[in-house]
Amino acid sequence: MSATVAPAPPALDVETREALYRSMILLRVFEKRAHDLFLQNLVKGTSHLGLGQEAIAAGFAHAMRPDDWTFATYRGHNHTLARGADPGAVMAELLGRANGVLHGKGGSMHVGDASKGAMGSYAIIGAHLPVAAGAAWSAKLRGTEQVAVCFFGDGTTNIGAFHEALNLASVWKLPAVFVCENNLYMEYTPIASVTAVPNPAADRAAAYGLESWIVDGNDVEACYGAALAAYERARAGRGPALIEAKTYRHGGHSRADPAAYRPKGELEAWLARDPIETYRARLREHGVAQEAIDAFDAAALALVDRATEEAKNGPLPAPESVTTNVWADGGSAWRN
Amino acid sequence: MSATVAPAPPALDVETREALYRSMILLRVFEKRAHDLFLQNLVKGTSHLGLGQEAIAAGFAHAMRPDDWTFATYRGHNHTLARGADPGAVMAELLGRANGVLHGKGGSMHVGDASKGAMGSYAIIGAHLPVAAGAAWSAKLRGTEQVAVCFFGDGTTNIGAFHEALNLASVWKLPAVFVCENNLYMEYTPIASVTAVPNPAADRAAAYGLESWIVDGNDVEACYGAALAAYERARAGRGPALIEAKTYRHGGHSRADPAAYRPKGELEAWLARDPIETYRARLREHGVAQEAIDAFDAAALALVDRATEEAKNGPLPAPESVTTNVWADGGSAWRN
Amino acid sequence: MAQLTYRDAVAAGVAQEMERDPNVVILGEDIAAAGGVFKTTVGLLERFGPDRVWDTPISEQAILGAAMGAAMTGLRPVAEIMFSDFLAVCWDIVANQIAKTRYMSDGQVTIPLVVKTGNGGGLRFGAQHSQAVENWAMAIPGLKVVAPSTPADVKGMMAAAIRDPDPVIFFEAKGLYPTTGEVPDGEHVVPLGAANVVRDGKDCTVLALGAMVPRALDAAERLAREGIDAQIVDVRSLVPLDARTILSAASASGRVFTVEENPRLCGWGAEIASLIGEECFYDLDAPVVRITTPHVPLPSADVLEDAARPSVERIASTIAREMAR
Amino acid sequence: MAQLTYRDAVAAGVAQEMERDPNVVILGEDIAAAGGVFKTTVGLLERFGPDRVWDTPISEQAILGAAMGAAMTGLRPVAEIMFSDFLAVCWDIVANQIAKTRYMSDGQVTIPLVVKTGNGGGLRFGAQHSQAVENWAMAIPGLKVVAPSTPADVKGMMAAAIRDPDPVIFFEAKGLYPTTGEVPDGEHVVPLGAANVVRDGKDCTVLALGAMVPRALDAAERLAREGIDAQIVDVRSLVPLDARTILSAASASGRVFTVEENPRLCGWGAEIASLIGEECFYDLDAPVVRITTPHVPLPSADVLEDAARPSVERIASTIAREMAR
Ligand SMILES: Cc1ncc(C[n+]2csc(CCOP(=O)(O)OP(=O)(O)O)c2C)c(N)n1
Ligand SMILES: Cc1ncc(C[n+]2csc(CCOP(=O)(O)OP(=O)(O)O)c2C)c(N)n1
Ligand SMILES: [Mg+2]
Ligand SMILES: [Mg+2]
Repeated sequence: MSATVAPAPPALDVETREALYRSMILLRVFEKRAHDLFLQNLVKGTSHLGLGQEAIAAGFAHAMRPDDWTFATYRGHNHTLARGADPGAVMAELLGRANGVLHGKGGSMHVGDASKGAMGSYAIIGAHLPVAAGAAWSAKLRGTEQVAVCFFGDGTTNIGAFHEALNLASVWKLPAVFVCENNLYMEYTPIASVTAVPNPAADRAAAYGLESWIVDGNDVEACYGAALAAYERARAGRGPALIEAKTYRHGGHSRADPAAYRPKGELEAWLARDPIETYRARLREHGVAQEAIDAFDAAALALVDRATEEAKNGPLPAPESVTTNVWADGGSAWRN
Repeated sequence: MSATVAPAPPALDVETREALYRSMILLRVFEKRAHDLFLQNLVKGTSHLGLGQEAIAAGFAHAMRPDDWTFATYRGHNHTLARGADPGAVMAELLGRANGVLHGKGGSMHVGDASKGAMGSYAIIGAHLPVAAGAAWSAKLRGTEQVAVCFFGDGTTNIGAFHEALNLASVWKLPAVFVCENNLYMEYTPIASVTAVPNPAADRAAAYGLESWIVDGNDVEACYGAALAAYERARAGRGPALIEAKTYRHGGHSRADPAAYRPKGELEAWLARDPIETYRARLREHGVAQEAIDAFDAAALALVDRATEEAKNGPLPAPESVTTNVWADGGSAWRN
Repeated sequence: MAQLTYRDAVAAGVAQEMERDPNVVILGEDIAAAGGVFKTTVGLLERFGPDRVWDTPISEQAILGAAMGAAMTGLRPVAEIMFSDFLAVCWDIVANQIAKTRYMSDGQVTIPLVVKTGNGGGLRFGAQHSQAVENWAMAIPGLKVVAPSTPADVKGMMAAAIRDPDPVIFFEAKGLYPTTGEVPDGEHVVPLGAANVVRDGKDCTVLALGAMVPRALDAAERLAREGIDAQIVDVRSLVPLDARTILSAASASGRVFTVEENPRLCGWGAEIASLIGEECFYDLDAPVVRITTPHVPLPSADVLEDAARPSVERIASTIAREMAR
Repeated sequence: MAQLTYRDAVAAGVAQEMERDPNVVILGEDIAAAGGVFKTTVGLLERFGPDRVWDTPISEQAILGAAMGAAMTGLRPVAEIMFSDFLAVCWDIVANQIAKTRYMSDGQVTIPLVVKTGNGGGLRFGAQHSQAVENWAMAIPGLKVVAPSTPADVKGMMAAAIRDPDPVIFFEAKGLYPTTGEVPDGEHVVPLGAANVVRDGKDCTVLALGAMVPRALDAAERLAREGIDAQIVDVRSLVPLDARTILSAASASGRVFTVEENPRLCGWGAEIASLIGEECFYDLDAPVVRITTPHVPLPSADVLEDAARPSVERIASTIAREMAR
């Protein structure tokens, strides 16, 4: 099945390019730090890092309006931070602290900051696609021209909720943008071995009456361009988009996974296409000084250092909070 | 999206043509009788008739081997009878009698006769597609060259289980044939108003790496030909097929439905293409005498008359049977 | 006071709230143009238009996901799941998403929505279209669960459910749709979380829900003739549960029965019986007895379905036998 | 006797039966090449080959539908649902298809399959990967439901579940995967439907399941130091339920506690407490007390998750307090 390439970005000004880079480098430094903190056993539970997939989070988020909505998966740190969530609060959540963005209730797999449009991370495959469609439906009904953007993986295209959400969004012409981050694996299993088509998302677009867009998920400007085009169509009432971004995760699926199942050389090949390294080079081509880049890197490092301190020094949640916020009244009473 | 036409049937001998007709006319007479018995309040609960869709049931069943499997929906009388289930036992099931094919446990929506390969009717949309895939999987593992044939409606193509079953069957190259009976409506709602593509099944085939086959569901020979081709491929290990059969139900969705939502003239247009009327004409063209056709009709009527008597005279189930056959030991004990 | 059917009371309750709050929308299969398979949404499309009354594909996960996403972003959706048996095809959205997202976000988002669904048996629809599954929902933290038994409560509790800031699963007793009753004119709201003593009686307390309430009332009439004076409590709301009313009734009579349509194991009655056992232990004169459907899927044939579900006869004879002990 | 981890005992049980019966096959996400996310299927692919050990897409409805269709046609599939929370995405196949089809067909077909799934909390995975949902399955007629707590029972009950002609939901206590225990050499089968008194004691009876069993045992040690002699019963099998053992233990001690990982409402303990209330009423010296997780979704932070699930400390102190009354 032939998949078309997503619209290219317009000519970008240097501020935009720098902003895209600053976003990516923050995510990269944050995720590396999160990884270090696991190794120190400071991060509780599991965690799924987006190392290598930063261009998608940065590119698609930067094209959003502040009141647009992001729906992410358990691999959601990048997407939450890219919307401007406080890194200290996100890091503190990973450490299970009271100053965590969810006060320790949700943890790594559920991070979000609704005040920034990051509507949460959903950890059961497929579920958040219909939910994102619902947010888009309310934008349409209320005439706000907001867009709901839903990120998910290649493996997610094989579950029923994907099918139902795409059909509904298309039939109702909803302002929803579905972004499939194809990193070649569903957990430990190569996606090609469990999927009937070579492009898990793009080759299904026609089944929902949609154009099939493929974008280089390691090219932040390509992602930004595809996002701009998709959001514009959506805001104009021209319905949803399904975009497949080709990428690769540098680490294992989760902290538990050494990723031994990868063919030799695969990781190296993708590291050579690292979205951040390659974008550094491109920035220099576009006349951004190395010093400026170094300054961005230093700023990101400083931000993450501070975030780490805030997290480490954060208080533990009070046990009583176990029974708060089930209901809108703040409590959890099921009887009088 | 362009959908290709399913392979045409080979030249058929007159015995085959007569058999196809005899199968259709039995289903027609049976369903009409079932309808009469509702009006007499003898049929309990609801019932979904296949009047107008007989060509699909007859054509696809006649191409099966005795050990192939049929998985049907709540609109399953036709498919069960077409496999050779005893009309008296099926009719008695509709009347809730002890001599019913399910002894009154299942009713109209669940009729089946496993001894004939009719593996039951399933009344929750989509569920039986993965189950049929599972039967096909066991045929593949046991090397029996059996085929699992799953019938469902146009509306069913929008539920998650459809997507999961088609992808799995394709990836595993299972001997499963999925037959979508597109009768233009999901209950009372025109299918086009809730589906992102014009051909609900055929336009989705490519999403599962399958050819898209459309067949005239009112042409029993076309259905028979498509079935032969699909079963042959499946037995040869070449994987599943997804076939969309265009048809129309002459009555309402269920006994409760007067079908007032239909545009004027729609029913009349389809009645003019009635699968049985048109096939009568074709049989005559092929030299079958009117007397022979009349004899087939009379035989079907006699069979259904006897079935009706058996059903009406059937005893009521014993109340004690409520607690039998939950478990393989015949009982329902949950404690010692 | 107007006479309404249970069926019409559903539409009346939804209409009252759609009139009052422009953010209330409704979606489901065949609910708009057709007015619903059970005719519980008749007239809503004509009255409120296609922007607020939406027909959907057969996609229950998408229906409830759409309701959830809309609720998170400012609307108050009412979603119909035609038969409560079909909650199983979207159970993840109900139990893992709608119920938990407010808690997981520690209150960042709220999810004010109603899932209305036809529940229970009596129509000879067989095992996949007849289940009483209030207990499925009661077992999930984060869901409010109600099951009215009269047209007045249907309208009033539907209004309260739509106004409630939390997700409410609203069980409509399929078998009661054609029944009629008085419904107060004008705005009518019945708060959630309040049980209703529908018959006073001193000898024993019978706790019933949904379609079992009228049967319990009929049984009480029979028992009265045998000299047994049974109090009937319409539980109405499982979450929040009116424990005060239930426990004080149990303590007062000392004899308690539940009448549950669900299969035997882990029903709502098991929870309430355990609660009574824990908190009224010393006031009970005899065991709490649960009258339920046996632990089997529901059969289709009329004689079998009638034998399976608690009947007036079985309720009355069970209570009489136990009271004679 | 060999020392095995709970984790390895799962694979050992499956392997024993695959060796014995060529119709036993296993399918699930990442279970073949990767040996399972929880490493409970390590070595099966190497030993039995790709025709009997199948990796699947992320399609739980297809996984269980495939298992059901295969079971109806002669195979004995073992299907893995990675986390029991995910049963919600395929609940229709479990509760409406697998559980009911034999009954609806009045015995025309049988469905011998096992659904194995990682259940319960303790790993700080949060509300969507930590639930204890044995009660979801117990509420569904047509399902057998077991939850072993030791490596020996894991191997033996897995064998029995695979040999059973009916569908069995096999709950593996996630938190116990790394724990070790003695497992008998050679063929080992532990019949379903038998509770196990794992500690004798005359003062009270504590009914526990899965991950709560070792906690109840630890609590009993503490209580012993306080002079309370608690009997611990590992319920093991919810359906079929060993009511005989449970009821006689309850009658003998007259004091009963349940320790349940599920949230408060409608847990397996509610069913058993009601059953005890009904059948041991006159032998009870005090109310049956249920020790459960509060009725909230499970939080992620370690301190919060530990505060939510029944701890050794809470079990012991609750029992001590009640026994002092
Ligand atoms: C319904 C469901 N099934 C299985 C899982 C376990 N699981 C978590 S992540 C994952 C793989 C998802 O792969 P993909 O969609 O490609 O996303 P990626 O992890 O690669 O970002 C699986 C199977 C789940 N969370 N939910
Ligand atoms: C999961 C689920 N949702 C809704 C229904 C109610 N329902 C029964 S039949 C039907 C329409 C099915 O339409 P289609 O698939 O076209 O089959 P047809 O009835 O036309 O043969 C619906 C919505 C159901 N049985 N199961
Ligand atoms: Mg992936
Ligand atoms: Mg149809």
